[in-house]
Amino acid sequence: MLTATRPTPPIEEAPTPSVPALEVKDLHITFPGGVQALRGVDLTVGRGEVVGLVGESGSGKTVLGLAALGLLPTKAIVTGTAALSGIDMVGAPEEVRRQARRDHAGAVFQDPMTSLNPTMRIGRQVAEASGSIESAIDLLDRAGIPDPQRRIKQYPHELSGGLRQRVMIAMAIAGSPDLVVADEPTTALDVTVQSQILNLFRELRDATTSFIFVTHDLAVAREVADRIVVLYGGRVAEIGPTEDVLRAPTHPYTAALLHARLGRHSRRGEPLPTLPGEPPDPRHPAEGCAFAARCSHAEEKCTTALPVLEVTSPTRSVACVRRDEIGAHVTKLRVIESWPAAPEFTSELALQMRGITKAFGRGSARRVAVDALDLDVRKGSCVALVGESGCGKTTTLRMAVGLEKPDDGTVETGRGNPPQLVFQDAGASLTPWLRIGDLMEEPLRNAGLPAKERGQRVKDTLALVGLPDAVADARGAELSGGQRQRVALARAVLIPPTLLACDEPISALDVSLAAVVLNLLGRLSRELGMAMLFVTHDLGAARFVSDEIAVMAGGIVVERGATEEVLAAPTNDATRELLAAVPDFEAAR
Amino acid sequence: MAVADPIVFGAVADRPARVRRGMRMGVWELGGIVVLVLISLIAIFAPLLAPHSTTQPIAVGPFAAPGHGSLLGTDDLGRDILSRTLYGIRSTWLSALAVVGSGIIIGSIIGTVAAMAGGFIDTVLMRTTDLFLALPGPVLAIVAVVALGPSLPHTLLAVGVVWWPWYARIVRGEVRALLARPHVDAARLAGASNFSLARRHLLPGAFPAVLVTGSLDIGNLVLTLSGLSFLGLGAPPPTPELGAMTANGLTYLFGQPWVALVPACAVFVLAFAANLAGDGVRDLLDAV
Amino acid sequence: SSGSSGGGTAASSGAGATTTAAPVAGGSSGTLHLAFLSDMSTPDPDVFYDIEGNTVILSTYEGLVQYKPGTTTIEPLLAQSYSVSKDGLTYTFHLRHGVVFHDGTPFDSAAAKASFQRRLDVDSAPAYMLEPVAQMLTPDKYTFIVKLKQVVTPFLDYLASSWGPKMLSPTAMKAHAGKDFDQTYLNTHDIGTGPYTLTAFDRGSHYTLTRFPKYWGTAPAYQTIDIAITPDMNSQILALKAGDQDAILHSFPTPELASIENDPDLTVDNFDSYLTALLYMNVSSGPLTSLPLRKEIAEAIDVPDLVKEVYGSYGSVAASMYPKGILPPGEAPLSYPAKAVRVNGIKLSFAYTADDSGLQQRLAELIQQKLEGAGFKVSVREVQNAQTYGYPTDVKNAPDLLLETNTPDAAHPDTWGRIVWGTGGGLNFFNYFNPKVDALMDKGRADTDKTTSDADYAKAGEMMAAQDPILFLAYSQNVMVWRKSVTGVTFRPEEPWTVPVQSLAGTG
Amino acid sequence: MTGLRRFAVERITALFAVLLALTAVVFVLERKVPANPVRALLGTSASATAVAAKKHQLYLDRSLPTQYWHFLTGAITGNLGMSLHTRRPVMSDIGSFLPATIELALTAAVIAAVVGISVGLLTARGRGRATRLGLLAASSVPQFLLGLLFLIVFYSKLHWLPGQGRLSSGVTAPSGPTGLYTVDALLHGEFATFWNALEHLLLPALTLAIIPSVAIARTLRSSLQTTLRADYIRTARAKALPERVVLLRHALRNSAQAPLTMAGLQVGLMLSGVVIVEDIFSFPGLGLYTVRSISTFDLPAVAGVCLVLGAMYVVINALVDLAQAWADPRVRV
Ligand SMILES: Nc1ncnc2c1ncn2[C@@H]1O[C@H](COP(=O)(O)OP(=O)(O)OP(=O)(O)O)[C@@H](O)[C@H]1O
Ligand SMILES: Nc1ncnc2c1ncn2[C@@H]1O[C@H](COP(=O)(O)OP(=O)(O)OP(=O)(O)O)[C@@H](O)[C@H]1O
Ligand SMILES: [Mg+2]
Ligand SMILES: [Mg+2]
Repeated sequence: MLTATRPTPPIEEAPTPSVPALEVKDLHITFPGGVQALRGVDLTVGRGEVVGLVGESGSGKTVLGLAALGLLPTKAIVTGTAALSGIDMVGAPEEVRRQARRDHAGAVFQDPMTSLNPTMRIGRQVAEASGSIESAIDLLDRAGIPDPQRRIKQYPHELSGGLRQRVMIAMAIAGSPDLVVADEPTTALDVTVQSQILNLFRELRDATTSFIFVTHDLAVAREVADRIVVLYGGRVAEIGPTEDVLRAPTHPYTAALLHARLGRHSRRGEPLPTLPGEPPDPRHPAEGCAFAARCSHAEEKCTTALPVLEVTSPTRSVACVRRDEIGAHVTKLRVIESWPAAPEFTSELALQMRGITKAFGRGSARRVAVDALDLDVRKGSCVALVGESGCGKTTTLRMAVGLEKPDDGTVETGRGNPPQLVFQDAGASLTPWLRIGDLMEEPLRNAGLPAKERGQRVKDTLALVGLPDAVADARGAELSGGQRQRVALARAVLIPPTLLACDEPISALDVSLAAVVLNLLGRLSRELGMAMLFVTHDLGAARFVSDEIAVMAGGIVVERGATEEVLAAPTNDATRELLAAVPDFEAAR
Repeated sequence: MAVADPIVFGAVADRPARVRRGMRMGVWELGGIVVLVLISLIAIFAPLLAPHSTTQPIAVGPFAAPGHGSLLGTDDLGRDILSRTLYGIRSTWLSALAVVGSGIIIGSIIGTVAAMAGGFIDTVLMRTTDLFLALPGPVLAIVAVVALGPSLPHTLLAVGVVWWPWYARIVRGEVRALLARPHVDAARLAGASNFSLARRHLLPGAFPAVLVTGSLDIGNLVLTLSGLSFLGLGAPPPTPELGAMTANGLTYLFGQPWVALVPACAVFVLAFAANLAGDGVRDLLDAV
Repeated sequence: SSGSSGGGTAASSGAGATTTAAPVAGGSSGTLHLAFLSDMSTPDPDVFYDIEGNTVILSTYEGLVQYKPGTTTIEPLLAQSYSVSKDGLTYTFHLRHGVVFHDGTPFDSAAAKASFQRRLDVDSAPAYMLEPVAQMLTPDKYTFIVKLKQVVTPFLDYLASSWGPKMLSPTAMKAHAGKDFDQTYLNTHDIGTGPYTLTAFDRGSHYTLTRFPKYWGTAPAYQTIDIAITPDMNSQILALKAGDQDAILHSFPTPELASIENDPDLTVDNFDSYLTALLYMNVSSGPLTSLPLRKEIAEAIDVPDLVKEVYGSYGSVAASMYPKGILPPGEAPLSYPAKAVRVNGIKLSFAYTADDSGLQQRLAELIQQKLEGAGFKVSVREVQNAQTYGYPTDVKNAPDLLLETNTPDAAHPDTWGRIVWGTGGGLNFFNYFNPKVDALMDKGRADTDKTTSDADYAKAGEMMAAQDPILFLAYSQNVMVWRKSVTGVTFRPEEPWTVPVQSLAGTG
Repeated sequence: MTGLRRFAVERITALFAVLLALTAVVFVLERKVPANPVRALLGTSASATAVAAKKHQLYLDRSLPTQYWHFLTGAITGNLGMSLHTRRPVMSDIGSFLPATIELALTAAVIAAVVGISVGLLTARGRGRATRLGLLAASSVPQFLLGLLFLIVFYSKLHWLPGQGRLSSGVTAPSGPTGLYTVDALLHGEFATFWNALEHLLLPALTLAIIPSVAIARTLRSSLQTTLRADYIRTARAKALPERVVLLRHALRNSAQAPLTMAGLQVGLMLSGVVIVEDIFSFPGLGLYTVRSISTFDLPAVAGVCLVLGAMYVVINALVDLAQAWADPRVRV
């Protein structure tokens, strides 16, 4: 098909400002198997502007980004155009697109762990983009990497996640491209690192380079974006200046997102408002508004007519047939019935850790992950364990549930059923080749429950987390993210444990899903009277679920106390840092 | 039904991907698999299919060209080559399966134990494996057969001894990778015993890799075994074995080529089909 | 068949006699390309005791006497003439004058004595031939006298045998003696008097024989003889057809001869040899200790039919207990009464030593067929010679039947009978033991009168045959394929796989 | 560099373990046979007493452990005893046969590597299907037939290449340090000899190379396919690197592990091929020597050969590990 020899059209050196960095027109992208990733997207990114592309998982953010870069898999069926500095990146031949990428585009991808070539020194990798080692060093320096001279000789696995992402960014901005597509560049990083990276993006802003900043976290978008584009079901729901959109959303979905997000003001002790129902199935899109099924304002006409993006003000446009009727008072998700009263705290302990020490590696490679740590969790209470990445949270957790043996110290769990763990990546905690039913019957069988009772018990528990029986016949891969999270939860509480440990259960989820999971946790812990040990680096979440907070740093608890007090008046630097790092949503810019 | 939609949904992210890759098996590979099935049938039903005895001469006498009284001709002793080839395919094919099978079983056990036990046991087991891996199989086979006398079991023993370590390594690698996966911890928390952990949560994950290697190995084995038999290291005469038949027939290559070529071609077909099928299986399972 | 081939032999030897004169200078015919199927163990005449390789030994070394090509009559070689005393104990050799070794040393009685002495010193396989020697005298430069401890009628045959004592240069022997009587040196060099000298001995690859300019006899036609080691018969055939090889000396698969006969450049010579196919029966252990059963086997395998099917016209049913021509015709005759046998499922283990022509295996498989047909349960396996030599010490684990093809060391009945069925004989694999037979052979060995001596050996053979410990199956011929351009091909039945190179000549 | 030292120590111990095991096995097996190499040595006419004497001299009448100990102590001092067949020190026998085999194997390995890698790259993205199938077919032809076919076609019919030995008769072998004729010839600047040697190598090496080359191509192909799905490949493409660079610079090295392992395994498996190939092409190498020694129950020779081969295997494995460590900085030897 395409050959490198094909003559490439001359590309004007300095594109006149009139030509936008990116101009997407009526872009449709369908994958084999009928997955309609994008269904008619129009979008323009002006020079030097930063556009935040938000939307829940599966809404088409990444695909749109790839389209802009001309990196769509060849099997994707494309109509419409996506012009990068005037060059159509979905229509033009590969060689032309490559040229365009080289001259006009850069990219930062979600996972810095896998996005760098593990067998090539980073200096070389950057130089590939920048042309020379000198320029590479310079770029690394700009990307805020200390001592680049030394770093260039290192391999990716010798760098921390944050540094790797900086390397990616350095590559992206090489040759000051017209457009940089950053696909969830901070999602894989912990709060503190995330805020550093966000700062970097702000510093890198200049008149010539525009950014498409993909994220599912409005707060993150707010940190960097001039304009926000909300995607839903492969279509643009709303476009507008960041502040306006966040202050006065005009699309019910945007409003719902804002509302579902937990922050300073989301009230403790009662459930978060959530979006009902499931995200749309991109293989069978509704012929009406994709959001109608979950929209509290939905009406007859919503389900029939496909809403088009209409300009409502010079700076804003929205795609909702009822925008006029709803007007200003879009909001109000219907709040679900509140939780049962929390059981009285007893002084009895669900978990008692004393002088726990754990180290990994031997000899020179030895590093202490947890160092003489004490930790108590009272029955029925919830303790949030916060701290920056690598401080030892997961390790502590694993010892609490008995997956690791401490080198030193004692772990005692209260009377009752053994503790359970909810994993960060729920999907990965389900054995891929086993049916959910089998997975859930396993603990019952091991607990010696007679065969006939098991089936019923599984059904009940699935119902408890709001899943239909039929899920039992599916395998993990066949479920949606939300469903997997619930299954993981259900599995953990099949035999209600005295202690439920959660390792960052929401950090990988987008807003609406996070809310659902948090609600579930809150309700279950109360209904089943479980104590919880809740690991997170999201203080918002910590504040929402926990009665007490324990702040970890360098393998020890540096501060602990009642949640409110700790957050209100942190006495430890580590805590302050964490607080400062939280993308501050409500505070004015 | 009501719940159909949500369950179907998530499939989007993963299922199409897998199916898509799976579909990449070409017609040739498919053909290979088909032929392989046929061969297996032949192997099983050889006794019924063979028109004549494999040891006694038939009426037409020695060196009868194909077609003249017997479909594929007769050999130096007037035996029906077709019948002998059918039996030869049977023994070669079944032997190959036997070696791979035993390799997979032994290898899986040792590999899993090593990976799960870790530490000292792991080291010991793996060093032993390496040791066996380092034994020059052919020499071992030659020595063993010359010493214990030529017989299929001896050859298979000699080959099997050097074949399993390969699988032990693979399985260990896969299992260790799986052990790092959260679903294993989850299973532990669900109170799974080490055994059920291995059986339900680990081995099935290692299986694709093993199956791929195994299916690709069979071609190798067919050639290796017939090679040994060619060197006179297989079953003793008059047992029909493709390698030995060829070796014997090569003596008459220029005058009566069919005596050598028929069994040799059988080896070729066997190996080619196995190789194609192996690639097919690989394409199917590799991506998963 | 034998008649025709005998004629062939006579003819070709005649041709050899006439064409030896004019040496062909240079050109492609300047080099004769031969091939061995396997590396020869060593070119050291006092150690070498195999068949493959004789051509090298016999073209580089010479003994005192030799067999007249195609016959069993002994003719002088380095000894111009010889005489044996009445009592048969003293052998006097009058040595040829003007013979020089390849290192220039002149040949004389001292050299002869030194050569004999070395063989005894090295004490390897062929040393037994000189065991009877009591004393060696060198009254003058060209007279060499050997006195024996007792009468050993085959002694002269030993000296004529291809494995018999050869003459080695004494100076060279001194020069390279080392700790092992020159064995290391002679492993890659020669110090003989033969028409050719070994100029390259590249183990496993090829040997080069170069014409020795100072040879005492008629100079051979070919300047050099290159012998390649080509272990695969098919590549030998291909090399022969491609013209890179001038002859295939042995093991040519007879069914393939058809493809040769219509090749204009090639011709097939087949010679009667002493190669004899034997079927040993384990008389010391297992079912075949019973004579009747042995007889039944003899009948079951129907030797004439067997030989016809396997050898076709290139072998004949063994007519005597001794290789063809060793005894006067009609002595120790054999007969094979074939009749239908029916036993039920007696188990027999059957071993055979394989050869490259596939002949032996075919023979074995056919015998198995016939025995199975007669109701025996026979399991065949190929074995190596080294294994068969283990049988006498371990008859229990030895097979019931053993198929071998053997040839005697010389054209004398003693070199056959004593080894094949004499007590403790090297080829008496299943320890057949019969004092009367041994006594007869000893008598023959000590008898200076050839006719009576031969009669004793014949008697011994017949007595033995009555017991059927060994079935004599076939006299196998040595089939050679030669390029037509090479003439003067002769053959000695005592020396299978070997061609006397002096008489060869190349035309164009 | 402690890592390297530990590696070396590990491998050397492994080496000895393998050699001990191997020779032990060989000894036990060989002695299980009621063979009598001495009779073979001394011939059929030698007296029983002579045989007994020789046996004693060769330690063959001692207990198995004693013999084994005798062999080991000898082996440590570099003395593998005398070959019963060639009457030479096994060492010098091996010394004269090993180079041929090494030269053959190396040539085959090079061919296999070149063909394997290029075909693997070519077919990684579904192209070059015909090539792949062709090779696959060729690799399915039993070597004993393939060699013969080559011989008939290229030697007998077309007269393109020689069919027997390492050099044409008349060409004298270079008196070189390595014993590899091609190398030595080049060292001595004898180009005619070099070509001759190379011609002789071609057919056997090709016969030997086909199976490994397919195995390598196949593993490389599949790991390339996995690698090409990796994120960093997408990164490379985003950097607007030409597809060729993406494949060669980014994908290839990251796909090296499996093919390297496979290569090591294949070199190991080559031996059985070597025996057959050396037989068909009359190539005077260790393979033939092995078979001959075994068939003549030349125990010292067999044991010696096993020692050499075992050593070669271990070395090859070690090399593979080093190569893998080189290919991937995360792997540490
Ligand atoms: N290569 C592909 N093949 C088939 N379907 C794909 C492919 N890539 C994306 N899709 C589908 O296209 C839709 C949009 O995917 P996309 O990755 O853009 O969502 P996203 O907004 O990036 O979600 P996330 O926040 O999880 O990254 C999804 O339904 C996804 O399953
Ligand atoms: N299995 C392991 N082997 C070696 N080192 C480990 C292992 N597990 C954890 N560590 C190290 O121990 C330290 C603590 O790890 P841990 O995962 O508990 O931190 P964390 O707080 O959970 O980090 P994150 O927030 O990124 O999950 C880290 O430096 C990590 O590198
Ligand atoms: Mg995405
Ligand atoms: Mg963690």
